[in-house]
Amino acid sequence: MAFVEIENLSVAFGRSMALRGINLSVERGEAVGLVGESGCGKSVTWLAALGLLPASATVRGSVWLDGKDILGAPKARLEPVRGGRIAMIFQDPAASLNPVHRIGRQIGEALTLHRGMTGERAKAEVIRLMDQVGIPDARNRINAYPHELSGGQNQRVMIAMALAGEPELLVADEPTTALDVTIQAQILDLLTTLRRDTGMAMVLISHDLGVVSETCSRIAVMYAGRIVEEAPSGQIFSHPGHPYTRGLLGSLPPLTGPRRRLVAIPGSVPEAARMPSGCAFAPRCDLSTELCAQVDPAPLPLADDHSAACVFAKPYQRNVHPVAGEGAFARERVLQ
Amino acid sequence: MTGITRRHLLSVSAASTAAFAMPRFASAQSTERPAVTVAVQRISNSNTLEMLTEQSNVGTRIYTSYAETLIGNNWIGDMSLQPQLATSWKRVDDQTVDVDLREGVKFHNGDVMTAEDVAFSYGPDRMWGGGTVEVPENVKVVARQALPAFERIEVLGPHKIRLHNSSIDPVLEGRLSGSIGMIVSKRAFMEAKSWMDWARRPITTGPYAITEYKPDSVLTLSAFDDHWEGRPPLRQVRFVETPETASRINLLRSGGADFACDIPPDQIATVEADKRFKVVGGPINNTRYTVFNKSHPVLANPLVRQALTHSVDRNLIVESLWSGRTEVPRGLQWSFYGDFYIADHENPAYDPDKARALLRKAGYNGEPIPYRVLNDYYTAQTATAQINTENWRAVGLNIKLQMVENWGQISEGGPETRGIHDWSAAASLPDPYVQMSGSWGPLGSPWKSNQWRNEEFGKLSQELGSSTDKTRRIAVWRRMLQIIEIEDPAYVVLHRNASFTAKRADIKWTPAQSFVMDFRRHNWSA
Amino acid sequence: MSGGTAELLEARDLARSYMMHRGFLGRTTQVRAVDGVSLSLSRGETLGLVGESGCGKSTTARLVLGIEPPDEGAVTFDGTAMPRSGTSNWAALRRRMQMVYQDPLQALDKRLTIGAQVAEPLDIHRIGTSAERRERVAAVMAEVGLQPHHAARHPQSLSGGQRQRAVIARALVTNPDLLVCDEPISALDVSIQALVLNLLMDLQERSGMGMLFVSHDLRAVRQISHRVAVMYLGRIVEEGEPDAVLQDPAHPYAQALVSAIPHPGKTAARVILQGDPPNPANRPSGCAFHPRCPVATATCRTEVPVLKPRRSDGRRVACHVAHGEAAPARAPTMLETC
Amino acid sequence: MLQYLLSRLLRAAVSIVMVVTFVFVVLRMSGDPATVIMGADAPPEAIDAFRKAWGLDQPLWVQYFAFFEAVFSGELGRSMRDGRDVVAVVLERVPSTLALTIPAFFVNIAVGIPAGVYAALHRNSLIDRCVMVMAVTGFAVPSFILAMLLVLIFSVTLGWLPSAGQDSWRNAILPIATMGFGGAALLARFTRSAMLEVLGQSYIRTASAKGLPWSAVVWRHALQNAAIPTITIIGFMLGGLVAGAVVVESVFSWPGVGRLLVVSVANRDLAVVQAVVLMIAMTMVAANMVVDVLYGLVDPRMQGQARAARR
Amino acid sequence: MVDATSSPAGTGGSLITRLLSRFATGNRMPLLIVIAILWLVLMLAIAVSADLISPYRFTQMDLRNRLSLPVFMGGSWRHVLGTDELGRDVLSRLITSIRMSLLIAFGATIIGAVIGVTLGFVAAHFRGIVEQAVLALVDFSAAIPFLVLALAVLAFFGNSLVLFVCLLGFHAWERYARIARGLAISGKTHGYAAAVHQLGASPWRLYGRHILPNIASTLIVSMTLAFPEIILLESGLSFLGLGIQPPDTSLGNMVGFGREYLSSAPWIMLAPAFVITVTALCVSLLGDWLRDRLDPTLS
Repeated sequence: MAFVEIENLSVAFGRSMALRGINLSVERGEAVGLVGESGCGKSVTWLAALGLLPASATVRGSVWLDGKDILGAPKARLEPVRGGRIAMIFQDPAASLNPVHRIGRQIGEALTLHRGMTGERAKAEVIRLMDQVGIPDARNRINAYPHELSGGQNQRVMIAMALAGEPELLVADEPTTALDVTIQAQILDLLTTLRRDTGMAMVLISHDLGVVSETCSRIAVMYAGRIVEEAPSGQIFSHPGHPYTRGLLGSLPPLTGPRRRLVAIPGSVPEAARMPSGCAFAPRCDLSTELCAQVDPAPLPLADDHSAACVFAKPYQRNVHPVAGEGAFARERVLQ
Repeated sequence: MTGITRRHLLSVSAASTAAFAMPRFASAQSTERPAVTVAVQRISNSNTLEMLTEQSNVGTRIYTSYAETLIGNNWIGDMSLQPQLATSWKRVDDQTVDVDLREGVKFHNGDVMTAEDVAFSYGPDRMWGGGTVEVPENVKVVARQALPAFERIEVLGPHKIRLHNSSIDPVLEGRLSGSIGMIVSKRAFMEAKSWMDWARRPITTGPYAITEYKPDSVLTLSAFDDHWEGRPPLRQVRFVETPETASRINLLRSGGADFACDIPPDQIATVEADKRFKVVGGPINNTRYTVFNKSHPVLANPLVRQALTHSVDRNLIVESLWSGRTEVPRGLQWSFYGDFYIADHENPAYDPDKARALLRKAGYNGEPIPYRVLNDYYTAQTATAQINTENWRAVGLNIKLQMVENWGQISEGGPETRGIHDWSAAASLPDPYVQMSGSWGPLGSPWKSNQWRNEEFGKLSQELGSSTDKTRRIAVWRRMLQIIEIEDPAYVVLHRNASFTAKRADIKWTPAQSFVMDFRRHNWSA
Repeated sequence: MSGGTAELLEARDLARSYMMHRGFLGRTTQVRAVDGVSLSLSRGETLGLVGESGCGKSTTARLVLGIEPPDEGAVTFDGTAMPRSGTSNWAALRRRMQMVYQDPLQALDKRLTIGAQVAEPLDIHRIGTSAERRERVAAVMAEVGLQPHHAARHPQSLSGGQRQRAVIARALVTNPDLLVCDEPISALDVSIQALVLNLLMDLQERSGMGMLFVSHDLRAVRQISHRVAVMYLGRIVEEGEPDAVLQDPAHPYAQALVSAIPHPGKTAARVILQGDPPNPANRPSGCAFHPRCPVATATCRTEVPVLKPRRSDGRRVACHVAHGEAAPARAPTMLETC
Repeated sequence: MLQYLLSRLLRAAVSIVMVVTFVFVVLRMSGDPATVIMGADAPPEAIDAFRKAWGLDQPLWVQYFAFFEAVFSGELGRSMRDGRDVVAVVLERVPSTLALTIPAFFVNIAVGIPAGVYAALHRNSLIDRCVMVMAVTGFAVPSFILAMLLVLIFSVTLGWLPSAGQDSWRNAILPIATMGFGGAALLARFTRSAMLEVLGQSYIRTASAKGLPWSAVVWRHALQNAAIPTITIIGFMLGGLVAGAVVVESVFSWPGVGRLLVVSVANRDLAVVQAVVLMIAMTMVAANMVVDVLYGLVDPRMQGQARAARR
Repeated sequence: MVDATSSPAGTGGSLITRLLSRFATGNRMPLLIVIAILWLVLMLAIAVSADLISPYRFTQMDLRNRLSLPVFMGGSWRHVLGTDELGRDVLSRLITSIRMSLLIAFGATIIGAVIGVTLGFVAAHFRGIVEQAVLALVDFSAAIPFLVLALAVLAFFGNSLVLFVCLLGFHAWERYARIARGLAISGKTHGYAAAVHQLGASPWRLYGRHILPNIASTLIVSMTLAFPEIILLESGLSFLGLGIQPPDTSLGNMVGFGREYLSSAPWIMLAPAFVITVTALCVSLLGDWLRDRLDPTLS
């Protein structure tokens, strides 16, 4: 069994279904990308798994951590997991840090909590962690407040805080969306390095296929509360099986080659409260037939590790393309 | 609530009441003299205790406890003049009075009162100006109004003085009982930093001495055991300022006070519902009336004013608002005027039809007449004003009721904006001259401010003040009343004011026929 | 359309500073948001303006539109100088220069229908009779791909893409000569971005208007622009054909920017810039990029490089190293991109 | 921080100047104080003399500048009623008012904040609803009605507490309770909403995701952040306490500044009213400054500017 | 803005219709809010039809029938709520008082909103010295508790209905000014207003057609918060003898004059006190609810 196994997870806020049965597993040391447009349920999946959703949400399904279901577990069991085994960082680092506490204290809090460190020992470890995530002048910055740091530095603080509990899995929820391109590159690079150094697993949530493709070995594409396609990252680009994935790829302007007219997905994401019957993507899909409006397709295996939830998805032979998925580790930091 | 029984509640309440009231009630039974607390609406309008600056009803209430005049009044009885700091007095001629002073009178500072002190009390440093101390302007004015022809006091001996007046004054002795004539210690006065400093802490001769005065809050008087009448009956008298009627009553009911003054008639039943308390008092020598401004274009016509006087239902007001506890006087005069009391003088009758007829005759066409009213400056003033307004409206008068905050706003503006307002009049001498001529004669403020003038009345007023022919003076007085109340009305008399004081039922104490509260030996037993 | 031969838009040496107040009495610091920017744009042409947050690209857009006056320099539109903001000449010019915004929901009035808002420029400039206005609104809505029934809807009941179409329709209803797009796609979902880019390109092709396309997204800029200018801390550091700039960036910053673009399947090495973009309030001396520049020299720390054509290929770039005026501190090891 | 303080001081000074001007304009232009003080019966000569004595016969602008000069030299004049220095008159009353407002202030805080926090943490529970009903009611019941009901119950019916006067500490209980109730209600409401807002913030989620037990999240992370908006409300509350004192002191015959104001206003004792209004305004301005400084202490973002500049 | 000033009752009406339509369209509304709205509708209906439903003229006296008991305390049906110290029908006075108090509260709320919004817009539009002047005025308002200010002004300028309403209108102006200024500035710098400005619209069009309607919901919420405060202020000032004066009557005035009869004839005071409290309660409940629904950002 995988390290974390999410099984048939569904979340509803009142009458609107945010998640409609998610199945996702993360192996130890693996980097999984979770891609989708706003409102597709990427973040909700992991907030639900860790019990961080408000009480108004109805959560069903199971989340197996090392074979034990932690979904709806009592606080006493859940609290050591949060930050200790599964850590999470969020989109807007400035808002995710407590504005009135010094960053050293915020990192130290996790150390005390999960590793029982206090006083000078904790302080030394905080400095080490800050060094590790590349915050310059850590010894002084320990006393800084979040508002005194830039967005990129704050995200590094968040990462240091997440590392403090020595988690086995880091869930990074759109960690670079609020940041500039060059800073985004820094953070992605840092995450990759850290993963290489610590061997922890990572789930990278992003709306940007480019971001996940570089960092993750496996990618799950979400649409309207479902995973519609899941594959090793190379295969997603070489053999996109779901029309939505194809649409996403087609709408990205190319960086090289001749400029072509972009292939866009018409229409817009359905509202959670007004989900169409059948395939949720059918109204926007140029392949859709009457069948699509009736059948809600189940994931269909297309190749090893590759499945897509589309009735028209066609199985294929793997290894046609030489660009295999180890790209994330092939990064080389040229200028350091 | 289930855990606490009724008995428990009662015992707690009894215990706490006792604890709170212990010092006062207990001391009443011991050899030590009791102390009383009096809840009043106001202690002093001017925040001073010197009667030259505090010419008000509320000042009248307190000053007799700490200050004395040469001649006193029998406040509880017939208002007659009595010896106080003077043992006897004698007219030398029309303009001169000799006074023998009481011996052995001590001031609160221990000094013995001499003729020097008396002469000083009536002297330039205290009231006329031009002496060594600067006297506030308004003090000089008040003094001149109270003693219009005063010349000087001559010291004839250590305990004998002679008062010189510059003109004939039939009521000169009576004027010596006026509150401004409180006798003060010359030494203490001269030691005060300024006139106003003195005014807040005068050193006088009364049965109680001022121990603490916190303006707008509390006045504490303590027994002055060297008083010439002997030890006063109370160890202490505290006047606690409590502007809210309900608060005063509550203070009494909760044991925080032994007396609550200025009780509106409507509250009498409420207070007396509790057998521990009693409301005493009744009509006093103060008459409520409503005055007209002759300069107002509509009110210039005497017919309109007559109509106003004929549509006031005095008896209804007395019956409803006062529960019949006061009376309607025969015009602006008092029965203690003696021979000067015109017993057959009638108020203008309540006669709406006559009023309507008068208005028709006057050609009145609903022009608005402003009526400025202070919010319950007088007891039940607002209610009375609303009753009058309704009655006036009923006969076709267009009265605009305007509530104002203070006296200044009543006299604000030109003749058109001033119309009707409320007033009261008090007399303390058995002669109409001081009251009537002082208020409405050429020396009075309505005359000076052009509010009401009548040439014939003016002449008669002067004659009333200068003539010594009693018969003639009575005739003049009769005619004056006729002019000012019937022919060319300056005001309409409503009723006698009444003062009601709630007190502990076990205290034997009699209210005065005025606002004065008398806490001397003869008026106390508990 | 007077002065047909002149460039549609000319901006010379624009500079704009803001005063940053610290409290009521506090020191005021001058922040030069835009510092000596010159650009020109002809009809039918799209200029892409790229840079990271705080580089002054949006301020440049506002200066070009005359919404704010520049402290230095001048803007010429169709041969005439830009009137002062708020004057009636300025207001009249609005019908010829329009703007598309980053967040369409914010740029639209939630209380008014789409139809009313698309018609608003016509109302303001009193163009046509009411019947003509209705006709024009219907036409322009059809042109941007909105259904007639959308006219009666309110912005919140439309999807993000439809809202941006409505904003574009409002901008186009007066047939402007210049369209300034300030980050028009960055608030939109990926799938919608493509729709808007396609639409803008189609519209330009049809109307021949000039377009200034401000974005931090190099891919989008490449897609739509005829020329691209890269800004860093208020200055243009490189300018040229999009393909040339993207494939062979001359300025080290442009190199880093290009290499930072995440792209599916991209495997090549990447330049990772160190440190954060500096605060515009304390601008580094010399070349503003030198503290982060991998190849900075002593010259870069003291002398401000001028934007001028490179000798080798005529690319306009502002870098001492690129011009060979200073030897690179370290050999640039990468400089090949995907 | 220093700059921040200086700028606050300057704004405070501007406020004070405006208050002084306002007081002068309203009180001097609205009517003739001479007739008020002297009474309706006073002869014109006496009124003229009074005017002269108080400088009321001077041109208005002369009076205005004289007034400013006097204010800045601490000379606020003498009470027109009894000739005392108004500063002394007002200061004499201050202890009485403080004896009510300070305890009431602590009641507000001691009751309002815990109630608000509790209600926020147990949103939609029965206690939350009770707190909110009390809070809204506390706001809706006029303080004088509350005061009179309290007197009726505790003084008249039960006889536990005195109803008026200032004889012992027991006299202060009902006025303090009256003033405390309204303020506590207000504070509970604001604390609750501030707390709810904080609980919805991202960093609370971060703290939970870190594995902090909920109680630690509330105590260590939520409370201090919720204190920031609450402090602003406490600043407003001071104004409410002063206004409350005016009414409550009247009901309970408590000889404080509020009573002094009501009495002086009724008598048009200009100097005293001026002094009271000025003093209240200055207290409020000072209190608001203290609140701002507190704000800075609680919220490091306020000091941040200066710090960032130094680096 | 224009129709708001011309018919105060109309604003309340439209607000209520909107609320009711919200209710009708199926958005769930707590029972308490429904009750609050019903109470306010009742108050409005009473205010509008006061002359028709009032059994007696409110000044009509029956001095022989003073302090008669209300029905629920054993009185007669002639005077359902009893009579006061002058034998006037308490019910009739209550009805007239409701009209007067609502008139004052509406009038003052609207005056405050108009002044505040205007100054807020002026500050936002001109910025610079004008803005500083407005902000100084705002500071000044914050420096004096309103009751103290009102006390001074009323006592010194005397009392008239117009002055009273205008004075109370100043009560919350600075709140509206702050809101209007803040929202206008933020709208102007990045948002629909910036867009409209760049279209070449005149300030009138910008503020009147765009900004005002957009901030209206926030303003209405603040108005519902200020409304009960004004009702309470009116009663507080009346208690101190500075409010509405006889022969006119208002809720606060009734309480003020009735307080002496609290123990002997409590119905005189309790009926208006109840109406004050419940009305203030209902409006603030409604305001809180509206804030949650319409404007979660307002703190």
